Amino acid sequence: MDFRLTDDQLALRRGTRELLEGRTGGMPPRGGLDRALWRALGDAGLFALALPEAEGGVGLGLPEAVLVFEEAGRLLLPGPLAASWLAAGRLGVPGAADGTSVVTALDAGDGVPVEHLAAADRLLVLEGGAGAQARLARPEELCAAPVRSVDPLTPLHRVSGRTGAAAVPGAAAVPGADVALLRREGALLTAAQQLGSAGRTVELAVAHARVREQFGQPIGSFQAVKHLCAGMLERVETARSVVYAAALTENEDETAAAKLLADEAAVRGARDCIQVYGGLGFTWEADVHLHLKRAWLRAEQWQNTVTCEESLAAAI
Amino acid sequence: MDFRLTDDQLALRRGTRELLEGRTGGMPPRGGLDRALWRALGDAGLFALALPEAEGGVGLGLPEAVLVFEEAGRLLLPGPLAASWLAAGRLGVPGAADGTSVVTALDAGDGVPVEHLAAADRLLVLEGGAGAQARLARPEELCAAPVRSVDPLTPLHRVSGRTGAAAVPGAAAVPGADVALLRREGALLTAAQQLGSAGRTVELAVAHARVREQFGQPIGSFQAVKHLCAGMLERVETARSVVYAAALTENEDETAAAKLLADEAAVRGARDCIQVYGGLGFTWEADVHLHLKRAWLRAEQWQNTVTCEESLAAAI
Amino acid sequence: MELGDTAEEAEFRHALRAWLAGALPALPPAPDPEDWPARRAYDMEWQRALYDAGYAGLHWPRDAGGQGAPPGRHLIFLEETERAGAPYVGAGFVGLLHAGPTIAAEGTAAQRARWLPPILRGEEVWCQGFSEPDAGSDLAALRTRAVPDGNGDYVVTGSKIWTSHAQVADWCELLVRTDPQAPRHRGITWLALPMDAPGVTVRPLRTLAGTEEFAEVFLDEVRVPAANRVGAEDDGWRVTLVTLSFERGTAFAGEVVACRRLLRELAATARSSGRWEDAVLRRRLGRLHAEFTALWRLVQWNVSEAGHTGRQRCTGAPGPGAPGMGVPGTGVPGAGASVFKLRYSHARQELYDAAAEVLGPDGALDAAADWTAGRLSSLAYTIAAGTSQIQRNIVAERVLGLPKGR
Amino acid sequence: MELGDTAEEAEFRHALRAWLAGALPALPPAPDPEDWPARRAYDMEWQRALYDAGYAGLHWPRDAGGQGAPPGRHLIFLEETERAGAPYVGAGFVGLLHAGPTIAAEGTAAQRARWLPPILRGEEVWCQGFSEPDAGSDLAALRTRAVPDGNGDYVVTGSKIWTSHAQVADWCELLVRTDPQAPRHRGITWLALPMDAPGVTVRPLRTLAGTEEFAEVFLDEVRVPAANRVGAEDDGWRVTLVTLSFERGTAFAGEVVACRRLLRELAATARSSGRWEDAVLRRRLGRLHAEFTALWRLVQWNVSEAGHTGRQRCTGAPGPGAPGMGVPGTGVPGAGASVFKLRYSHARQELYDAAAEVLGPDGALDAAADWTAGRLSSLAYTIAAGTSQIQRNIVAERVLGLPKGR
Repeated sequence: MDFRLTDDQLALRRGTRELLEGRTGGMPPRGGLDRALWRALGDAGLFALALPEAEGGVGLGLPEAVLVFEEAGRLLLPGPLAASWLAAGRLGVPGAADGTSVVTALDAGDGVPVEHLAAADRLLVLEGGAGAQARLARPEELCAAPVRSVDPLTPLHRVSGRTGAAAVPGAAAVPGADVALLRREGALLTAAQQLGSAGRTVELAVAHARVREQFGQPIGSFQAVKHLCAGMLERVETARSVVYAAALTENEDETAAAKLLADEAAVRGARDCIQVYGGLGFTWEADVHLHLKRAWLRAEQWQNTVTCEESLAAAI
Repeated sequence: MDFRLTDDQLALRRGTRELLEGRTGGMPPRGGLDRALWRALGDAGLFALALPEAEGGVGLGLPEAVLVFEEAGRLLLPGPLAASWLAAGRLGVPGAADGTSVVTALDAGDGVPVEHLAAADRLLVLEGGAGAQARLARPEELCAAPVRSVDPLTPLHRVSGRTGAAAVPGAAAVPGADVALLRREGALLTAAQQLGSAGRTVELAVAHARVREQFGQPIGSFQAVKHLCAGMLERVETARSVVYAAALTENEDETAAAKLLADEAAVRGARDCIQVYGGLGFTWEADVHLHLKRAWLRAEQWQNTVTCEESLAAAI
Repeated sequence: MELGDTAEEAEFRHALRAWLAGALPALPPAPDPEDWPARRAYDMEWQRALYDAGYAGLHWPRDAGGQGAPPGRHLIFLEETERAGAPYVGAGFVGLLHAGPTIAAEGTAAQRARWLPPILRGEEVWCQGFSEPDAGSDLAALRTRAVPDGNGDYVVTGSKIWTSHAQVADWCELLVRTDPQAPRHRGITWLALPMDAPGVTVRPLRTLAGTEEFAEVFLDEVRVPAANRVGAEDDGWRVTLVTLSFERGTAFAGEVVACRRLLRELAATARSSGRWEDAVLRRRLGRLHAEFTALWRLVQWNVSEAGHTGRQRCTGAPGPGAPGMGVPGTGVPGAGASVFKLRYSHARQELYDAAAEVLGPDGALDAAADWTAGRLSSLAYTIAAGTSQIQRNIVAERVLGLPKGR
Repeated sequence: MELGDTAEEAEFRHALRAWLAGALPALPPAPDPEDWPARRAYDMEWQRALYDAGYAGLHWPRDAGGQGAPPGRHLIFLEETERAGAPYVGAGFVGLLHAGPTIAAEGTAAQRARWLPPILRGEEVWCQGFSEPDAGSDLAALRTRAVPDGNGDYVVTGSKIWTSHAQVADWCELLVRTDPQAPRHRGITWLALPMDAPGVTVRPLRTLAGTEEFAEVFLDEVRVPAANRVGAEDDGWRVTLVTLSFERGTAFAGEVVACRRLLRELAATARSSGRWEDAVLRRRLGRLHAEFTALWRLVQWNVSEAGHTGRQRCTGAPGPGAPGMGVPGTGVPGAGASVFKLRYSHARQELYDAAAEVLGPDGALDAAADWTAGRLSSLAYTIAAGTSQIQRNIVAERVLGLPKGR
């Protein structure tokens, strides 16, 4: 056992952060999905991390993907990252690996609207349980209507007419991976993004609490604010330990634990950050609300709280 | 509407507190059920508050009973007060009103051990729902074994052999009140005791926080401790409003709300008080643990959290 | 203790109910929420109707043009109007609940005559100019300067934030610093600022809900006549506390009634959608039912206390002297109201979080849904009008008597 | 990152498992929990067996008689002994986890030779004399006085509290004040007190669980030779921090493994009793499964970090300089361990609260039930070894770099 980031992993994290901060200025990209940035991610090999080098990949694994997704989550990078990563790797969807093709996903039956449907080139359809194969369709084959999304950086479509996968009858089965596996990896990568967002909200809250003065001193010198921030960090660090572990063990329960705790760290972190920001946190201009809204969305995608808790209970 | 204590009610509360503090020194009576005190309560008319004056009672009602029970809860007065009060009033059990007879209760099916069985003169047996009549038995008719009670001031017996009311087949039906009504009033009077205990733990925590010094100042000057105490008071005041209201409206939902919130105020109040006390709160000598243990017991008796939440949900 | 209506209360309730049954169908359709002039017109028309029917300023003193009714009457009004689906106070909020009561308590006869009748008749709208970008929870840190020009005017420069209805207000109850040398809580003065004065700029502020409920108000050498000062110069902090106490007291009472209705709607939705089968969610709703039942009783208790003693209930272990426990005899609610605000803010957020569970991702992620908008705006409740952290300080120090300091 | 065993670790685990399979059946029956001499004998016998088998002081340095194994080896030891149902460290706790490592790090060669081998061989029991009635969370407020008598002895007077195993201990790691004039954190000295010295009185302390796990230790002019001082005079605070860091670091690792087992027992009970059908309770258990899974990973992470850098992981936004983040290169865990302690204390209380729900009133109100005793003792976790409030201060100030003060 040596549960620390290796030098290569530290370098990957640093490189990813530099790439993303260089292209976004370190702020959540307010313009939504940026295809040029998407291709840059592809060029940097981030979608193909887990592919063998012979197939044009980097030959790394889920632990590295988790680090990359954590960085993406930190900046609230808009786009169906998890679905595109799965398409590039397990499913070998052409163009997904180099970022020329954006792939979004519909999970039949979970009732979550589809993100970035209009901007996507392919739609991954998940239906059934272990043993079932994923299917692939063109986005326009899905009968869906736009929703005014709570997350301003993530357009959403609600499936209309028939429910779930039945709404895209023409989708073609993709050999290579069953839906249970895809769901697990999708949940883990989503948890990693939540972790990144949660970590970022601690940074934001702490930075604000150090400089914002009330009653003649930085608000961070008041225990009430200190303890809010300490609670945020406690949730981040706890979630981090199990997100990283799930990437190593690829275990189903551990992934559910990772998703559950990362969702909570992200949602509660963003809420506490708004509280520390006070009135400023209630404005559109501050980024904090974007973290909360994305966290709400990601908490519903790829296994929500109820699903995680029930599957964890069943696994005891 | 005038939702304030009347002068008579204030006087009753004051008188009850003086009576109880005079006989206990203001501390939870460590000796358990005190029959002399019980008779003194009877002499003071506290069990017969709601009986018409013609029947030897005081002609008052549930609101007054709630004030008396709150005072009893404040001092953790040991004994089956609610059952004895019901026996004295609704059921007219001889000797209950003047405190010469101690009456305890068994609710068939809720699985809660019977309190003070060995010291009791009568056993009230509740079984069935609205419309069913309560029954009365001699305590020794119940086949039960002593439990090492978590509350050192409240001996408990667990029904052995047959479950619930079937364990006292010889109990005789008592005309006068159906079990649903008795259960509601029992829950309200128990909530009132929890409220008293919760109020007392705020007093204890605040008094301790004012004098205990750490880091060169009273711990009550630290926000973390202040906010614990503020939360305790918040729960007490919220519970109080609905406990008093339920005594006036005699409404079933409102009683469930009263029990739910008073239970929570008592249990969490005692726990927070232990936290404020620090190591001292972990000792047997400090009274705080007695509040927690009694609160755990009372929270199970006469409608527990699950029952309250479900009946409240059903009533929305 | 008595929760039922007295004969007078029953009569009042009956008459109000009858009047509402006639008045509401005559109302025009509700305006577009983004159309501020239309909202003002709608709210003022409703206030005028209340005035004409004798329901304006129920809890205001008679000598201020109000009905002088005990506060309990106001609660009946809130219950009945909510039950009937009547409009909210809307643009009349600051005038009727903050500025008006302050002027009634502290203003001169001339000031009362000038400002109070138009508030009651729905003719003039007030907004609040208290908070500043660097003076939020720490209101006394405000820096907007007012300098007497020697000719009977103050010259005011600074900026205010979180001002509701500023776009359509006639007047702003403005706190300014008149003596920058004085200790923080001194040297503050309360002025009535005409919003059309030269130098006043209003800029809408977009909230995280995407709406423009609030505005920033910039003041650039705005001249305010000294006759617009309520209370003495440099005494504005005391005057302000009167107003703030009103805000922390009964201001949310109507919302509690509304939350009870929302909870019933939510339960009905859950029952019809099948979400009711989820015991975790169902019991959570049951708990919210207890919560809002208790909060309504807490309002009634506080109002009963305030009506008779001018003090909020403060049991527990009040500290010696226990400052800030309300102003006896004035009907001004005190620190006990902080208990209510703490609890209610949290309960409201819980209600909207539960709603997201009931509606599922489809509804909870839809920004167009009322529930989503409500969920977003509920986030302000633990911040606005004193954060929950500040409220806990108030409860601990002023009600429980714990020592100041850390 | 690697969670699997290395070849060496796998071999160690395999050998340990085999040894446990042979050693455990040979153990005598567990003693009566109230019989302290019997408990001491039992714990020491087990320690001796570990010593003979080469498992004593796994994580101690080789030059202190330990195995010099990386901390990960200690985690494997905890996992395997827990899985096999082996005894806990018991009376050996302070010696093996506090006093021993302190002496190993700070003692002279003679002190190491005198005290360390008997700890490893299970011959001598240590207890801890840090806390005092008026110095709990604020340990540096301790007042027990030690005055040099000029003949090479200290004369010690004062009292200590919350001392485990004092009734059966040979030695006490004692903090005393040697310079009352110095600032609070200076003027403290670390002494090894022989418990049989004249003037030492031990009085058992009854906890809310009704047991006598702790004692008060009264010291009345007790003579302690200067040779028993570890570290320099007045330097005891620094020496103490080393020990405290150990306590906050890996001390709870074994308990996390035990909690995972308790959770499985609880789920099995709920499944067979029908309580499993209660979705609220079931999902609560599911959440606890996530919690203890994560806590175990957090232990592994902290131990991996500590083994290589001597620092606990501290991400988030570490402050400039970030004091207290562990002592690089020493294997001493730092403030990051506070995150673990905060979370674990709460999770343990949650586990026992859930157990009360599973067992129902019949079990939860029975003081004779192990679960009830565990629930009561869990209440100490958010208080002992630094309250949760103190831990949050540490996290906020030392890890996140928020300003000291309020």
